[in-house]
Amino acid sequence: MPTTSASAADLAFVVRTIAQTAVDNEAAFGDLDAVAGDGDFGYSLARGFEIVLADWDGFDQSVPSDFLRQVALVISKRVGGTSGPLWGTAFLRASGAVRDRQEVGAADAVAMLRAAAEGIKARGKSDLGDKTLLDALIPMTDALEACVSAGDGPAAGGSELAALAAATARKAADGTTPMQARRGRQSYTGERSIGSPDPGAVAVAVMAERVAAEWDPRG
Amino acid sequence: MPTTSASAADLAFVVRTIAQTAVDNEAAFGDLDAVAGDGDFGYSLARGFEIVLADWDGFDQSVPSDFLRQVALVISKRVGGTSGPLWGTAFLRASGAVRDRQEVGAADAVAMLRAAAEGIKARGKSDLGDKTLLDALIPMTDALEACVSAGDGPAAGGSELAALAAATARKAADGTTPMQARRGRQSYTGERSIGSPDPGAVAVAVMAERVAAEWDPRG
Amino acid sequence: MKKFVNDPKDYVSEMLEGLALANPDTLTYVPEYNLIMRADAPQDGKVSIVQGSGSGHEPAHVMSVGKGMLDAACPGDVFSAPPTDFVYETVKRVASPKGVLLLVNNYTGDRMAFEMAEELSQAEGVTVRTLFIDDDVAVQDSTYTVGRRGVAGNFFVMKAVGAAAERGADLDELYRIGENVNAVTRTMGMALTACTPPAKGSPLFELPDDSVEMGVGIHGEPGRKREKLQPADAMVGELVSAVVEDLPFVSGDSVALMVNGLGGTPIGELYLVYGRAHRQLTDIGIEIRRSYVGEYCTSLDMAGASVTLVRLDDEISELLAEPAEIAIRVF
Amino acid sequence: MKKFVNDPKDYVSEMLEGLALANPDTLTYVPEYNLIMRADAPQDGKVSIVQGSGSGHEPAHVMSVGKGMLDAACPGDVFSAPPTDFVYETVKRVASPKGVLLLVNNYTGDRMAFEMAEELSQAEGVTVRTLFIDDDVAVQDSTYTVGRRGVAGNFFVMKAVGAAAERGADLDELYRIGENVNAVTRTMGMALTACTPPAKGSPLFELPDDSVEMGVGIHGEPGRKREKLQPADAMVGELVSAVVEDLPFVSGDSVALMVNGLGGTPIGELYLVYGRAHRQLTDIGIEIRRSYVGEYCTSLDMAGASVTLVRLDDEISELLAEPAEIAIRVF
Ligand SMILES: Nc1ncnc2c1ncn2[C@@H]1O[C@H](COP(=O)(O)OP(=O)(O)O)[C@@H](O)[C@H]1O
Ligand SMILES: Nc1ncnc2c1ncn2[C@@H]1O[C@H](COP(=O)(O)OP(=O)(O)O)[C@@H](O)[C@H]1O
Ligand SMILES: [Mg+2]
Ligand SMILES: [Mg+2]
Ligand SMILES: [Mg+2]
Ligand SMILES: [Mg+2]
Repeated sequence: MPTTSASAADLAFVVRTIAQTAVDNEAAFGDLDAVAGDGDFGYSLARGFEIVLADWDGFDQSVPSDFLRQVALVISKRVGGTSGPLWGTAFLRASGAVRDRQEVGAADAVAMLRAAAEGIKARGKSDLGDKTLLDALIPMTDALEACVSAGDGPAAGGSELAALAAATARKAADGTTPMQARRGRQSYTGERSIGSPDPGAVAVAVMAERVAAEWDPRG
Repeated sequence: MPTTSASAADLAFVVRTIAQTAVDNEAAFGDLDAVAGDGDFGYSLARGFEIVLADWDGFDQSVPSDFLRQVALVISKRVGGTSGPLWGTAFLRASGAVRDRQEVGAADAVAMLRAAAEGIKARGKSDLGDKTLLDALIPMTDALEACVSAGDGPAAGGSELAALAAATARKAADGTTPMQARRGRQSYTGERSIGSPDPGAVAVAVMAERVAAEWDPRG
Repeated sequence: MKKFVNDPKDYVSEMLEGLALANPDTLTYVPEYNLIMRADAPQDGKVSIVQGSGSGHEPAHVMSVGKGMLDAACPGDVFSAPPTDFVYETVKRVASPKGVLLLVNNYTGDRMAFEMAEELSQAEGVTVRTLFIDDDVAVQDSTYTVGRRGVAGNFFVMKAVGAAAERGADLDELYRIGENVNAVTRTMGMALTACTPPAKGSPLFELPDDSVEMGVGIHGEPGRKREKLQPADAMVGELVSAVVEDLPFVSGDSVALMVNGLGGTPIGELYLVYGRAHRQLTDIGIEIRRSYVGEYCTSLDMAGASVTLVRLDDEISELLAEPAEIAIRVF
Repeated sequence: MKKFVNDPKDYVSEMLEGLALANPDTLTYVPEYNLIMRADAPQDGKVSIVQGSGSGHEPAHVMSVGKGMLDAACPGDVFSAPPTDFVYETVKRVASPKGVLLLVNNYTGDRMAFEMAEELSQAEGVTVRTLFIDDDVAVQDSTYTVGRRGVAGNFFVMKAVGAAAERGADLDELYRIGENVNAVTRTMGMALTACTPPAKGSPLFELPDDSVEMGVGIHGEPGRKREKLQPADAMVGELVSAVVEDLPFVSGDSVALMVNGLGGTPIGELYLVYGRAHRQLTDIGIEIRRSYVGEYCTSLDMAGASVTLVRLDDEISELLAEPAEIAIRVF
């Protein structure tokens, strides 16, 4: 029976799934970026997250905050493009959000995501509506927060929360298609960025969907 | 009723037809040269002969030898590649072959063609069988010579001779297809020059065919 | 994809290795950070100058390291800003008592990586300033975007501050000079064909046989508009007009004119473009005092060209005329 | 065809006009004869050096005119030897009391045009010698052919005789030096794509997406064989081996190594090729003393590269190291 308390194992599973998704979708994410960007988004993410996977056994996973900081460091060191600073910052801020916690729960998950989004905003001088990954990340975080603070009992389990996150992120990512980019390389194309979804937002959705799909089968 | 005596008008007609054929076939001759050469044969010939056509009214055509020398000069000055020196030499030698003649006849035509072929041989250090324009020019000259010296009466008229030249040149040009080039740029390709006809030989055939086709309609 | 490439992931490192092997006396290569630096850097009496950006724009910037130009370049992967760490490690290695000037083309990823590295370096006591270059007139500046892009005009900034640094100018003076050059430099480019990043393996965008991309970015970003292929005179005319009107350059101005190849266009065509641009400018009373024809900032194998104008004053003219010794040489 | 071109017939003259406009102080252009010459040629105390060939190989040879290299270049149309007349008029204009050296790549058309021009010039009392260059190992010499072709290795002949001429060497001495350099210079190239002559408007030959032409000529002539596209290491390995085995170059030799781009291959790839070639040579004990990476002798927009080796002795090394001032510059 599911529980609302996400363990350190859940955190590791989520991070590992994000990393695996980035590696598996290198070509697909790259193609998305080629529509109005420069096609390297998939490559950049994959190069960083494949090192996260390779270094996996070397990470000290005993403290959630330390674990996330180590991942952030790998990304900052190895990922170039816009994604390096943005995703590195996201993981670093998530680490900060759970600094003193030995165990992380659903409320902590919301806090980590919120901190990550705020970090990206600050680093990228961007906000909701600029047609970036924030347009998937923020709605997803909002939905989780609403659910977690409303049903503050065992109403929603990890599996249900993951499914909610996935559905919200996908809808939000699809919603970036009619937007005009105002940040990132895509913004140079002006109105021609309209008509295709933002690669970063799609990546968030695909990662959330995979987390949801594999939450239970983990067994 | 045809006569074996080719007039200065016939000479002018032949030269003009050669020039017009070169200009009209720029693309076709270039494509032939692109198979195993560098594709510029049509361009080179056309650039020279279009000036021959443009300068036409300025040529002094009263003496055959002088007329041919003026054409040779235009070609030497304006045609590059291998074709400039070869075709320039050909016209210059043809001019030399009729130095003292005011009128030119069938025997003179043979002499001019023979002189042209010998000039090309000397300039190009080439001979029959090397897969060059000589492989059309020499058989054609041979056939004309045989016909002119055999029927030393009015048996063969200009029209018949032109038809003979055309048929011989075409057959000979087709016959270059299985040859391996031993001179010119094509020779660098070794065995890969086998299987396509020599552009220079084909050009000779096309020119001869056009002369034959337009000999009578001139009226 | 038809390229000289092994594993596409090794494309940048194998290129840098070749560059280092070809210049053993003058360049040092640090593979961990894609770092190409002058063998004699840092020098106590000279500000160190660093440029970084994505790879794929060669000879910018790795082949512009040498006396009179850059002290170091730290490229990222193809078309990707270098990781922050690469920049930070580079700054550490070329830190001079007179300081370090970072030259950065104005792209979000590059800005963030360099700003983060600048903060880290300053925290360790290195004097660093960062100058952003944004010469591309294809992109109209607006509050909704991150501003104009930096393209081939960066060459002139590099050259001018590089020359001034050799003369001993201090960091603030170099910053002033660099900003000054950037302020009078304008560029626009166009693509005849798309480029193919090695890791992608196919063209970055579709450009039909009869179309060109006017105002294309050096990462294949779409430009001002897609239009029909035209004779050279018409296309060059559009490029030159866009550049002239932007600053604007006016009758009486003295300029440097650069025709830059984007990678797949042979130099014969570039000289043809140069001739047309030159005539168009002199026709409107602009005097060309220095000319540059060749490849300075490319976009992999993209066929196309960009036109850059720099309005010259005495100071800029003098600095551009100074010698420089970089990897690109023809004899 | 996607090119910067107006009427294809004007391609060469518009390119030459651009070249002249970009170098007003140093070059003179005579449009009637496609002639690009040093503004200060001829000089009484110096043999004049002339190179001619078809166009489409830029920077060879029109952009190699200048102090320390050529006194004049007289190109023909794209891939066509210049008319005899162009060569003759060029020789007349640069005739020096010390004589004129003609450098000619070994092609039938070029040989004939230059031999005819040499005869004409000598008849008018000019001292002329003609040197043929034939460094391409792709073509095996045989009595049935006109011998090997001249390709990118011509750069080293130009550079060496150009430097010696500046020192005042006489015509026979220059001829000796040129022959000597040619004798120890070997090149082979390969095409990844075909080139498109402006006047033809379409690729000169068909090269499927998965195939390369090994040993291609600089006019797109077919090479030794057509083979499958492979990783760079394998293709570079073949080029280097063919060149090494031909002279042969052996362990202990000191060489200059040139990686020459054929027009459509960006310099980043050329450095990658250089790195692999460098390693392969040092692995077999060949020491690389001078390196050259870039475009020296192209084939319009063909993607591909050639590798040239020159076996160095003291005389050649010294001459190659001399300065030269030609149109191609990066600053
Ligand atoms: N300023 C920004 N703030 C937030 N996200 C951004 C910003 N700029 C770009 N992004 C995100 O990064 C993605 C592109 O990443 P990447 O391809 O690595 O960048 P680039 O190639 O432009 O340097 C975009 O799809 C967008 O989601
Ligand atoms: N040495 C030679 N002798 C006679 N004809 C030759 C010789 N070399 C080439 N040709 C002829 O010239 C034609 C090619 O002409 P062209 O394309 O102008 O030469 P290239 O481009 O090789 O300089 C060949 O098809 C052949 O008929
Ligand atoms: Mg991108
Ligand atoms: Mg030809
Ligand atoms: Mg990028
Ligand atoms: Mg030719």
